[in-house]
Amino acid sequence: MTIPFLIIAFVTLVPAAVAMALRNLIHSSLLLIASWAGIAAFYFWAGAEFVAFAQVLVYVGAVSMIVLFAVLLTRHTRIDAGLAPDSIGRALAGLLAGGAVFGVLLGAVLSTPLRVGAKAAAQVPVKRLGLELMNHHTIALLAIGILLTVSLLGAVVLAATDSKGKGATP
Amino acid sequence: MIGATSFSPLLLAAGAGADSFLERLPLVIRDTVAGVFPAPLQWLVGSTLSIVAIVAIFGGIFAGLTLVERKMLGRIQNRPGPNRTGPMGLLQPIADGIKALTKEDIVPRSADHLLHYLAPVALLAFSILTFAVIPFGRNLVPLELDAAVLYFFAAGAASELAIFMAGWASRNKFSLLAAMRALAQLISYELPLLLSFVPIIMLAGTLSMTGIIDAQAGWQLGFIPRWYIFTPWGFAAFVIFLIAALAESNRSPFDLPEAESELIAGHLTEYSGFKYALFFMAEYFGMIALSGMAITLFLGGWRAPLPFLEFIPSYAWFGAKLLVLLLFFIWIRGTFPRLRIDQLTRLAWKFLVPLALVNLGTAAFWSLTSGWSGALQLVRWALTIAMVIGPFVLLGRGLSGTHRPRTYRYA
Amino acid sequence: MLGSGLLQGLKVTAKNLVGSFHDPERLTTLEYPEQKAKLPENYRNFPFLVSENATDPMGTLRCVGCQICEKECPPQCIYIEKSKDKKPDATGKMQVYPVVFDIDTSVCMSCQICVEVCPFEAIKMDQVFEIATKDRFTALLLDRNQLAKPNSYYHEIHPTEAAEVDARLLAERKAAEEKAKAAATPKPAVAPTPSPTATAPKPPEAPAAGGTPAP
Amino acid sequence: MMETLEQVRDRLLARFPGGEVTLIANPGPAAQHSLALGLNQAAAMALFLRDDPDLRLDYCSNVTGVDWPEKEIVESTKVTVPDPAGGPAKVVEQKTKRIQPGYLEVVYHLYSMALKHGPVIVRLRTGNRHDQVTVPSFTPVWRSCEFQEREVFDLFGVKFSDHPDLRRILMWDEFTAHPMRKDYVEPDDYEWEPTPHGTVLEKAKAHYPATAVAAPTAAVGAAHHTPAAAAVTTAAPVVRSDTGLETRATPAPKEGTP
Amino acid sequence: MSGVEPMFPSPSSGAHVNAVHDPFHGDLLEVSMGPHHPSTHGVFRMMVTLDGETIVKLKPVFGYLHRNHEKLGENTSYLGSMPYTDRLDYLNSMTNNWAYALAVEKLAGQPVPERAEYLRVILAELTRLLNHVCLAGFLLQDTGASGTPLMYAFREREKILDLFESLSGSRMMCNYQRFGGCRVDASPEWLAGAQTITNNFGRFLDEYEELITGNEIMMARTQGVGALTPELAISAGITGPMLRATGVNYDLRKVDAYGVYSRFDFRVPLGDHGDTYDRYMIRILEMRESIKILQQALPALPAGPIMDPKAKIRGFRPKAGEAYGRIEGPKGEIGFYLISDGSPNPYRYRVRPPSLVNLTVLEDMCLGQTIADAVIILGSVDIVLGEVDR
Repeated sequence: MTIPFLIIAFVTLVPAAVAMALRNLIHSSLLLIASWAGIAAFYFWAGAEFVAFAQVLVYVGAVSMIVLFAVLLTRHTRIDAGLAPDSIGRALAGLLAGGAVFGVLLGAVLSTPLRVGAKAAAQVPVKRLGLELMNHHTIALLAIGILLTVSLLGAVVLAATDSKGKGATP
Repeated sequence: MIGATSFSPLLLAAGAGADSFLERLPLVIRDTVAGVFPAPLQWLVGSTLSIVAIVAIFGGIFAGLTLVERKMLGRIQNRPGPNRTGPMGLLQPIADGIKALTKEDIVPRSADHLLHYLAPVALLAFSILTFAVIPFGRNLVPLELDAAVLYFFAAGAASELAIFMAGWASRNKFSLLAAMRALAQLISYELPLLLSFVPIIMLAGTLSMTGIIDAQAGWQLGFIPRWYIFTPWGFAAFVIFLIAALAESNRSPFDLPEAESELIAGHLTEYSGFKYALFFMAEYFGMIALSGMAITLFLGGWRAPLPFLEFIPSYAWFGAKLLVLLLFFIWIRGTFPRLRIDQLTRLAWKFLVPLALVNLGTAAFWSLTSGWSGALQLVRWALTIAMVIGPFVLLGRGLSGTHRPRTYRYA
Repeated sequence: MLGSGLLQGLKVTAKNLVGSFHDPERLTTLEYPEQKAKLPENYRNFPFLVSENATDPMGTLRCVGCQICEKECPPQCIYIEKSKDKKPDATGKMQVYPVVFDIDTSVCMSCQICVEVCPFEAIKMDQVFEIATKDRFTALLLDRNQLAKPNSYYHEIHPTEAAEVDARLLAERKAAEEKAKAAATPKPAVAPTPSPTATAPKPPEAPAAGGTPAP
Repeated sequence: MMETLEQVRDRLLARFPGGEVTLIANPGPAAQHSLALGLNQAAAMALFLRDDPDLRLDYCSNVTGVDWPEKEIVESTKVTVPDPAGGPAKVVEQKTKRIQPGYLEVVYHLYSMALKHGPVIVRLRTGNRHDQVTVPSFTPVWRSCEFQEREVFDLFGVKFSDHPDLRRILMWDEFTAHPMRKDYVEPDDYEWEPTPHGTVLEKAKAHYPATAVAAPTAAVGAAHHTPAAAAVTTAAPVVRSDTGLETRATPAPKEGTP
Repeated sequence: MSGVEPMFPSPSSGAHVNAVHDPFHGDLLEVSMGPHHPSTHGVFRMMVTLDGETIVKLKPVFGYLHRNHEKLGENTSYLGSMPYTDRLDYLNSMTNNWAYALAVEKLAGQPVPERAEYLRVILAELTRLLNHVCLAGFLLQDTGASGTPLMYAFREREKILDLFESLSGSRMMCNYQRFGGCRVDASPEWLAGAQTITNNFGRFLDEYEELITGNEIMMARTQGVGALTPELAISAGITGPMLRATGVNYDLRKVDAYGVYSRFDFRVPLGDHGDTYDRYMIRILEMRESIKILQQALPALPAGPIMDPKAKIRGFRPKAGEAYGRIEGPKGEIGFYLISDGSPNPYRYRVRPPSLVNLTVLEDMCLGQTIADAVIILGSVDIVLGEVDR
């Protein structure tokens, strides 16, 4: 367990936790984006540069925008909804659910044979990555491609009908 | 500037003037400085030396650029430009710097103080990060990354976040409008920017910068350099890249976020003093980085345009090309009015993105027919040019629609 | 073709950029403190009082305190107080003179109506424009001494206009002299000689008696 | 080209028997005579003037407010008085004083862009100058009257019925008086300028209590004035000291501004 | 009062709406553009209610520069008001002076000598060049060209202002016309200077059109923006280039043929769409027509007195009566309505401001456009606040 790994784990987990506690939605979404950057740092540390750059480009670049827009479009940027009084029953239910999820994760982690202490993964040049994708995983790649284009076209159609639907100006 | 970890000897043998003293100067400096420190620290010292060099040199270029811009805009507008501070106005950047430092930094009471403070810092950080991969000279590659081009755009993509933070934190109607415009503009121009250099990756076969520059080595017919800009699809991709670069760095026809005539200063309305100077610096750094990228991808990086000019050191060529591109940016700023936000996004989605996609096809055709020779060579060129001009004219007519200079009757 | 208009625009700005280095037409800035603009002769700024000569400005003021300019001035920025006694003016005729003649330059809009309505050519428009001061009240209220400037100065700034004015004043003084001589000579001869019909001079006329204006 | 004003008046009277249209002569050399319309049918008459095929006055160029206050007219009429003693009848000057009632007047200059002919000037007169000040608005007939009628309302106080948006246009909304009326008295505490005539000085001195003038507060450093100019302006800076500015009575904000 | 059904109701009357939640649009954002805003051509304020970027309601608010010019006119003599007319539309002092002089001459029946009439036409056309060049520069500044077209326009404007300075003594506050003629005669050198400037102006216009008129961005930003129908323009009393851009042929120089305009042949350009591009192009074409008039008037300037000998400078008391004189100013019809009661001061002194009346339809043109268009539409209306607020 080297020190950089600990730092990266800290950078990823703490913003996520603080994000949940904050009242201001904008602050919490920015902290969420910070934790995504933490995940990218983790990929970097693991030597997978390509995935790290992809993570930064996709998540910190684009998905963050979607999160912020979603927050802006829902009018309350500060959580001002009154919290229900905390009762024992609701606390118990929360603990139970959290414990169950933790159990399942712990089981999966322990059962997989991790070769702890293996030497660092070899530097995989992007060209080999590309060949690997196009030969063995072409079907998966094309499926994702089609899925993304369909969603893009869907968005465009929705936006188009929305503007037409506005109809008479006031 | 020479912290290249995996220093491949291949680079050395490439150019004829490769071993001239000036070429190896950066390496000599690095070795002498690193030599002073014990072995494990040498890599660290090399990196900090290159970081310090980048920030110093490009900080100086930023200062000089502000003066060159004001002087060139002045000359375009029939006036001399700043010439009161210093002999030819040369001390103007220093004067601006001092003014920015001494100006009071006003933060509106209702502003979101944390975000208001973080926005310029984040924007400048991301725009400086992009300088890590640009090859400034044969031996001046700060960081040798395999997926360098992807790293460049990953670092650039986060600047939208900073502009949104600036707009939102200022709690000012104009800033909010500007933040919305900035997001729309940056996101819709990210696509043509990326799509325009995909054909180059396809032909060069690699994502690393030095690989792309090597692919552009050599000369055709003795004196035309084998740069990508001299291929029809390359020229089209270069034009799309420049337009998208203008939009990404909020420069002239696309400076909607801080449109003076409508939104006063857009998302910069509530900034003053040094934070405003930081925004200014971040915009210029972004512009320099994007021009550096354009040079590497299309103009053969630090390669000399003519064989007998090889003796001039490579970083001098990079500087010359950078200067030409920056002057072109300033020239455009002095000439064109601003686009409206819906025309801007229509230009991106209905004109640049389809053109870039068609350009992919043209580049594919170009690489498949690379085997043709003799008479077929002309056919190949003619076909490629047709595949570039055709969609341009068709989409162009769709875009400009009814806008045509009109004739007037007289009573 | 889509981009042709934009390229034309770039061509024009390039022509101006290159032109500004060799064509004076395309670099029109005048760097003020070093290069001063040559003021046209008709240029007018704040008014000044004309005195016959520079040695004794207060003594030889042309102004006779008739207060026409005070009444006609649109923003009412002139303030005159007449003297009780009289003193001989340039032509020897006993005339009242202004004890206090203030112009409030913070109110005056240099519209030169006072010059137009003054029958004695006593007030003219100056060409001094570097008159910024720090004091907001008294420095802007110019009094008689600050306003008086000699006729020679008037010739300097408005040469052709000054020449005309002097010619006209000279003609009037000569006409008034003949009238005075004609009125003086017939006294001994009782028979009324027809007094020479001088051309109808401007209403309050000062008969000229010597004192040719200093050139 | 265009029929004379008399013909227009006769056609108007024929068309609107109930309305009154009188011709007002213009004694000056410009000879631009005008028509005074009765208020009850004014809007309908204006519509007629705009839509009539011969006139087609489709362009209302200018809307002006004029204030005619009460005027004491002294008429001297020559009356022949028979001499009671049977002597020759003497002609004697008799001065009869008559108070002409004041009224506010709105003058419209109408032109025709279609037929390109000259001004037909229409006048509307209010009952008096204080309570009967309502006049039918011509904005529904010509859109160009919208801002100009608001200005007449703002500066003269003529209320226009049927005007879509009758608010003050030049003065701020809380301003109560009508500045262009002849009997308007300007408040004497507006920004005070040291004009040399001091007419404003006396008015300002009368406004401030005598004590402020006697003890010159040193706010503006009144001491070092040259004696020559002092006579006129000594009091000026004293009164004009910063405290002077503060006492400027800003118009009291009314509760519940609309 | 019979409620007359308005042919052109003003779009959304009543005071400005504050930001309300509109069920269909969501939150409406009310932005106050002005009175301190970089592109409102002076102290002018637009209360704009926005749905996103499109304008839902726009209320112009002005009066910040109100000096009650008309009350001043009533307390000063006829001659005393002449320098104040320079301050009405402070870009075109010569045409303001001429309009006032024309009205007073009509009031008093004062003849004007030939040479003065020709001088007035020359100076009015030079002022028209000034004003249209200014507009072309400011309009481009509003669309975002960072100062370049404005500097070219001002380079030409300075030459004409130097002409005015050498003639009347002041660049912009000329105070040059008098009742019955002009104040200073034009010297031969001055006429030669005017001739060279007029000849070179055509070349500048060609270069300016090459930079702007074919520019795709400019066409995209202004064509179809702020369109105005001819019927609404006539009913709203719009005059000047803004009216002719909608296609209505109404130019006072042809209709009233005041002064000696009937002796020159010039044409009146008319537009078809009445949008911002047409208003810009009409002004450029009118500049070319003004050059044609100047080239005919300058050589034909007759000799003779410039002031009617019987005209009195002081103690000018026109007989009782009233008169309305109007001329075709660069911004539209500027008129003076004077009522005199025989005293040296006018009883009622009214200015008909083209800028104020042209503003009536600002809201009609801006509804449905974006906030960036509102700036250009206001620029193309070409208002000067000195004249709007008086």
